[in-house]
Amino acid sequence: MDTFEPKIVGLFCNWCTYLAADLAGISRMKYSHNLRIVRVMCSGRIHPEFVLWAFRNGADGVLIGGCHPGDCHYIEGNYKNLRRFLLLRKLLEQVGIDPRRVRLEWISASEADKLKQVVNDFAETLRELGPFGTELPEEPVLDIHPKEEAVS
Amino acid sequence: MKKKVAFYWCASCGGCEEAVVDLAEFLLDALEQIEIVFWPVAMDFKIEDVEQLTDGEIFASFINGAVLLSDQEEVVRLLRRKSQVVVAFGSCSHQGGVPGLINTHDRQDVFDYYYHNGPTVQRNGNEMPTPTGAKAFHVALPEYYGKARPLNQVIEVDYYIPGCAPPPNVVKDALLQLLSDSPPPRGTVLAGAHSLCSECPLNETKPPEGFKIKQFVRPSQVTHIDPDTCLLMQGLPCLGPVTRSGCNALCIKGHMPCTGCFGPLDGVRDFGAAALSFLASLIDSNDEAEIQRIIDEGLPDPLGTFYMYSFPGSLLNEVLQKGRQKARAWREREETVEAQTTENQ
Amino acid sequence: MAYVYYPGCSLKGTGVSYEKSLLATFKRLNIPLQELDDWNCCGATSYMSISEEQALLLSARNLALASENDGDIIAPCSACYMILNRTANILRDDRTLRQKIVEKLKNVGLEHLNLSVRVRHPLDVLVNDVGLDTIRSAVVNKLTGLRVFPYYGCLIVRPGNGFDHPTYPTSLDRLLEALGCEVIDHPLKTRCCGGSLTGTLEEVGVRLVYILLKEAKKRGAHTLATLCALCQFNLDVYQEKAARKYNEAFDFPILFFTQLVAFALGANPRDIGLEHHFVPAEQVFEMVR
Amino acid sequence: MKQGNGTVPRIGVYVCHCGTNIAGNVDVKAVVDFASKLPGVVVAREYKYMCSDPGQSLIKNDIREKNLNRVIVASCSPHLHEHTFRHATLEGGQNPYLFHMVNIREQVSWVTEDKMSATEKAKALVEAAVYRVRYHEALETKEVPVNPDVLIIGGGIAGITAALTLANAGKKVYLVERDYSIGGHMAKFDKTFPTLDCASCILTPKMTAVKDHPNIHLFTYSEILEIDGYVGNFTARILKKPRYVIEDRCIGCYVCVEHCVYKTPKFPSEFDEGLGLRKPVFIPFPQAVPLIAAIDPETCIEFKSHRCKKTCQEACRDLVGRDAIDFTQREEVVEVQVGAIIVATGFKTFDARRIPEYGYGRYPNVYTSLEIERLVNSSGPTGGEIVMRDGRKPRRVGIIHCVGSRDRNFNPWCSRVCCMYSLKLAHLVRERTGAEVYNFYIDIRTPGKGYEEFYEKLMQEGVHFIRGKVAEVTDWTITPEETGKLVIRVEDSLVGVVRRIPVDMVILSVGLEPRDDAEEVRRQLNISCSSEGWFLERHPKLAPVSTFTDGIFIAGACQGPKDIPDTVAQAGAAAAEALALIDRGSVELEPNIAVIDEQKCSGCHVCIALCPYSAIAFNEEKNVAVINEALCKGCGVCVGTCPSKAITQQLFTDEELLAEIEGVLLV
Repeated sequence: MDTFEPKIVGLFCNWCTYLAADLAGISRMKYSHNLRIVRVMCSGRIHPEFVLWAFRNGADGVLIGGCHPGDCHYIEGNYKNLRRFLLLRKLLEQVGIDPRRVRLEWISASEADKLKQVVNDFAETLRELGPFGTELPEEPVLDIHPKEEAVS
Repeated sequence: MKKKVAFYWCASCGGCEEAVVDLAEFLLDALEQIEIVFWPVAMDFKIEDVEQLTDGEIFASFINGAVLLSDQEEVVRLLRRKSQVVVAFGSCSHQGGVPGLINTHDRQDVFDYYYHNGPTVQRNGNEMPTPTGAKAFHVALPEYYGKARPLNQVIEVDYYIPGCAPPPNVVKDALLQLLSDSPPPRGTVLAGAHSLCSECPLNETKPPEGFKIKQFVRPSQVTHIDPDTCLLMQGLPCLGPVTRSGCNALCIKGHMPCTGCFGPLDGVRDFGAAALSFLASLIDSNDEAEIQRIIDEGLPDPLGTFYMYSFPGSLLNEVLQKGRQKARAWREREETVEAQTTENQ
Repeated sequence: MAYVYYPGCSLKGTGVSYEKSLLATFKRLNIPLQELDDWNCCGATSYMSISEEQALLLSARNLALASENDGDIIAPCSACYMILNRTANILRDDRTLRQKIVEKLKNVGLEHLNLSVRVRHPLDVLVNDVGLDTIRSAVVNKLTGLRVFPYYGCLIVRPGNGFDHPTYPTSLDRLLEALGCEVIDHPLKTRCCGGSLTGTLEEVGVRLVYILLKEAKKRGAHTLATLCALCQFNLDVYQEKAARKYNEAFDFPILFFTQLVAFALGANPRDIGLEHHFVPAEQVFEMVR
Repeated sequence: MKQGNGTVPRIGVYVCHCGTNIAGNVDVKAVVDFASKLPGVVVAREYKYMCSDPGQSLIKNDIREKNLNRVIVASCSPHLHEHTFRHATLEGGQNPYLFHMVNIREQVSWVTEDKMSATEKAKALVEAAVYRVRYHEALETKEVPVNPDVLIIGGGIAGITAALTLANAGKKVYLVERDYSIGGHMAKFDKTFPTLDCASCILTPKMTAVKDHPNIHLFTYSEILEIDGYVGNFTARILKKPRYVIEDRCIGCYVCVEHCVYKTPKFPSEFDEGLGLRKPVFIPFPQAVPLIAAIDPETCIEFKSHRCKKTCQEACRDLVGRDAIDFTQREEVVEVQVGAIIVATGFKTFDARRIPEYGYGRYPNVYTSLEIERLVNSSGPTGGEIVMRDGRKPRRVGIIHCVGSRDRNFNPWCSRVCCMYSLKLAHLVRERTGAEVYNFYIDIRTPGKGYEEFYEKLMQEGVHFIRGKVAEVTDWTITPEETGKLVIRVEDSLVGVVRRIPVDMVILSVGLEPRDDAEEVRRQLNISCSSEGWFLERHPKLAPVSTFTDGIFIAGACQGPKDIPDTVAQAGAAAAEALALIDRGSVELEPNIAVIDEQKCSGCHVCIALCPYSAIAFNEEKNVAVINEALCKGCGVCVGTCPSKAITQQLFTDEELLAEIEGVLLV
């Protein structure tokens, strides 16, 4: 049986975590291929909708990367992200999604090592969790008629 | 000639019917221009009467409630065929509404609670309604889908009148717009274009330099609400900033925070996510433990707070649906592989 | 805080004065020290090189026994201290090996293996848990004027065990200072005492004994304080051979640090095992009095 | 797929091989084939080096010939070449912001184990870009004027060089030095390797030039409190600490020092590494710039008891007529506006106490190399005579290399200067004392002009070289010839024996480390550090003095260990970069700012308090929030918060990001 390979969307801030990912490359570190990075200027830009949208479109995990507390390039965008992240995680947990599928990490531009370790670890966690939705209770497929096309 | 109009209710509380009655004298005036051809809650028309109309003969059907049962689906499809214009009336029809929250529960759990475990239920064995019903009477119960759907997930919808229930002024304006010579473009939500703050009398009490929130409280937890200060600034999780205006801040005037029944503004993909994002961002703390505490104490039920009216049509619901599909597909694939392996052995 | 005492074979044998003085010390400090019930060999000696897994199992049995109690393990013998720590470290890191060991322990009725239990040396506990201030204020017989050569040996501050610097430790120096001793600073604190060689390559072993004794004497020490049963035995018993070989008289008492602590805290000199020494040790305490 | 922004996208996709950097681990052809079939893609090409001229021409020609209105290049990090390709897009005749870059080198080919996964990942990222660019719009950049003044932090040889270069070009420079005098570490040295010219002779004229230059405003005994603003327009708040001597009255005549109630110097001199003594009122060294006295409140009686006779003050007033001493002086905060900042904060030396087996701090005759620099210095505490703390002249001296460097217990890096300065000190010690000098080294590294020749010369001079990492320095002696000496125990790895070398004096060649407050400086300036704590350059080869924050440059050893020639070269480079920025007169700001659609804004006030730059104000009249474009730095916090979705961030709109997320998940 082939093993499950998760898809991870990385929402990384331009100044810290994205640079850490660049540094990992420059240092030729090898890490799990499951991560796909989308760059934002600051983790404070990240709207909870982005996370939902990622899951909606097939992500198995979302990794948000920002600057360490106190280190934000934009003073405290990372804290704003933290506030949203904590509330979003609570919501996801409430609807039955395993909270380990969203992860927030502070990774500075020099912490390529940490990036590598976090990505590998996250991929491993997600492999154990299985595809997104595995943790949701299975429900009978209902025979609901598809929507009718417009009359006019 | 008078324009033919129909009213129908699906899974709803009846408040939307009341909203029509609340039009009072205006309803009488309107009857100069319209003729009601179907209104089960108030008038004695039968389905057959509607079926006899030609397609498109009805000018407009106003349908409230979420679609939860098979008969509701049949009727709304029929009305769609017979109507030029279908208006989703009220929050349930617009976004799924409060009944939509059952979508977060398993169908069986809902039945168990409703027929057996609910605190107000007297247990009488294991009676459960079944779609086939009691054969002797040749009556069949409609099928319960287990999931509530907003109207636009069942049929094409031309307009939306939001609100739980829509206040008379909103209904009245909507009717006038629809009857006018230049009706608004299809798909329009017939209410304000900005968020509730734009018409809230307390908006001007916000300081020009903005504000943050140190703790959230629920209305039931506070003994005193200052009627002259923005409720959000007082820590009440008022969803006014993210909710469409039109109600003239009715709840706020009653000292209750907005719970978002008018739904999101155009361009907002997920009401709950937008509400969550702005409320969380306003938390006045940078300390992880403290933020967590503020959330746990003040917003213990994010789903109920942010998706009270909008869950079935939300991106969040879509996420869950897609997740289940994905997990199911993976399980099936694994089973097939396993079966093949066994076969090969 | 309560501690579980793991004596190991030495403290019941050649190092019995270590046990006596250790127990006396903790008694004077009112710290309960409960001997681990049904303990077995720590797994040192040659087990490790014959069958690593069996050696680890032997060692882990002690950890499993201690897991039933609360509190850190105190292992005074340097070899026990190192082997027990090493076992816990190996099992923490190697999941497969850990599972095997846990299975086997279950077979002998030990359900519970708590690898977060800490294995401590009494020096670490006295300096870092009890604290030098407490000890200083508990001193009854101040050891003023006693010139002590502190000697740590090769095992207890090895890199990774971590309560002191691996090449230039100072815990014992500070503890002895708190007792009022005059502590001699020297560069041989962790140099080999020859203990593992006197039995096999006696010539080399005796030379190493000589180096330490000579340096201690040269620097004007009255005694040498050790932390390890083997060091004490080796430096005490082979002193005569070293003296003969290098033609230099020593008569240099080798003490366990706990004997100095216990005495300073007011223990009766008769209760700290002085009678077990080859080179008479009573002279040290007479000097103080 | 969602609909785009209205225009029908005609997309060109260019996948770079980057030699074998990408092509070695990504099947570039497969990515191109894949891209060519994606909706909206008109042309997809591969090329060996997209950043080369012919590579860029591909883009330009295709824009013209195939009417492209979107350009995607999949190559290295946007931090490296985004600007290059935006420029190519512009030259091709399209708005540069219709370009998007995909990072398949740093984030794909270099970090992925197998080629198949790497190729899949590259495809996903390319598809995401194809989805994203359809929402791209032509954007206008805003130009802001650049303040022509420059702030330089650190007055060592790097800061001095950069300051003089800029000042000579006619720019106003604020040079901030934490210590009482500029000069840094170099001012403490006697000679410099390999030419052995006297450090003072080459440094002092430069220090004086700084003081006398009309374009340089010098702040000594001052620190940076806060840096605000952005490229071209920084505001720095400088804390001037009180030296209790009024700067423009003091003439550096030493009369106050002579008349201090302490008749003889009593306190360890910081400048002399504690080997010499000073009084509470002192001038750090005779060539100090500015040559101004200072009072140390820690040791001055007046500050401790308020009962001093204050003879220094009296002497200054009555004998010199300057009345420069002011015991009530307070700290002062000065604010300056600059367009560029050069950080030249230097290094600190490794604390030798961290290796107790080398005995520093326990054996008085164990010295650090910096202490020896003072001992051999003719203006040092012994007037250049090499005597030990016990007054004896050493007859045998051991120099231990790599102390704290190339050691995984401490610092893994090579400090680059220790071999050469050890050789220099070996030469000076041998020359002055005739002592036998032993160098204990792991490897001798002398890559520099004239360096290897210097090493050769030393070997001929009869200096001993023993290859081996020293185990310990000990006073445990065995033989009579060791008695009274320190013994260096080392495995001579060329001979394969353990040796004991008795010496009188040990010199520890301590390595270079980032300063303790490098982290704090990094935060103030919003730049990055490597994990070791050195300031991080924008590119290790191509942008060695730039940082990731535009307008802030780094020079000298704060970026990594460096010798004087390299430091001076780098300082010149930093000054040139700053000049290039200033002389352009203006900078284009990234158009990634937030924009409010007034039509959509509900006036809910939510965004206002969240803006870290207070760039959002409320317009009562219109009942809408308004963003001050000049203040917005483009973090997007307000965008992620706006409940009405009335705020968008250019280059990072919701549509663009959601499309990118959708696209990245398709493969």
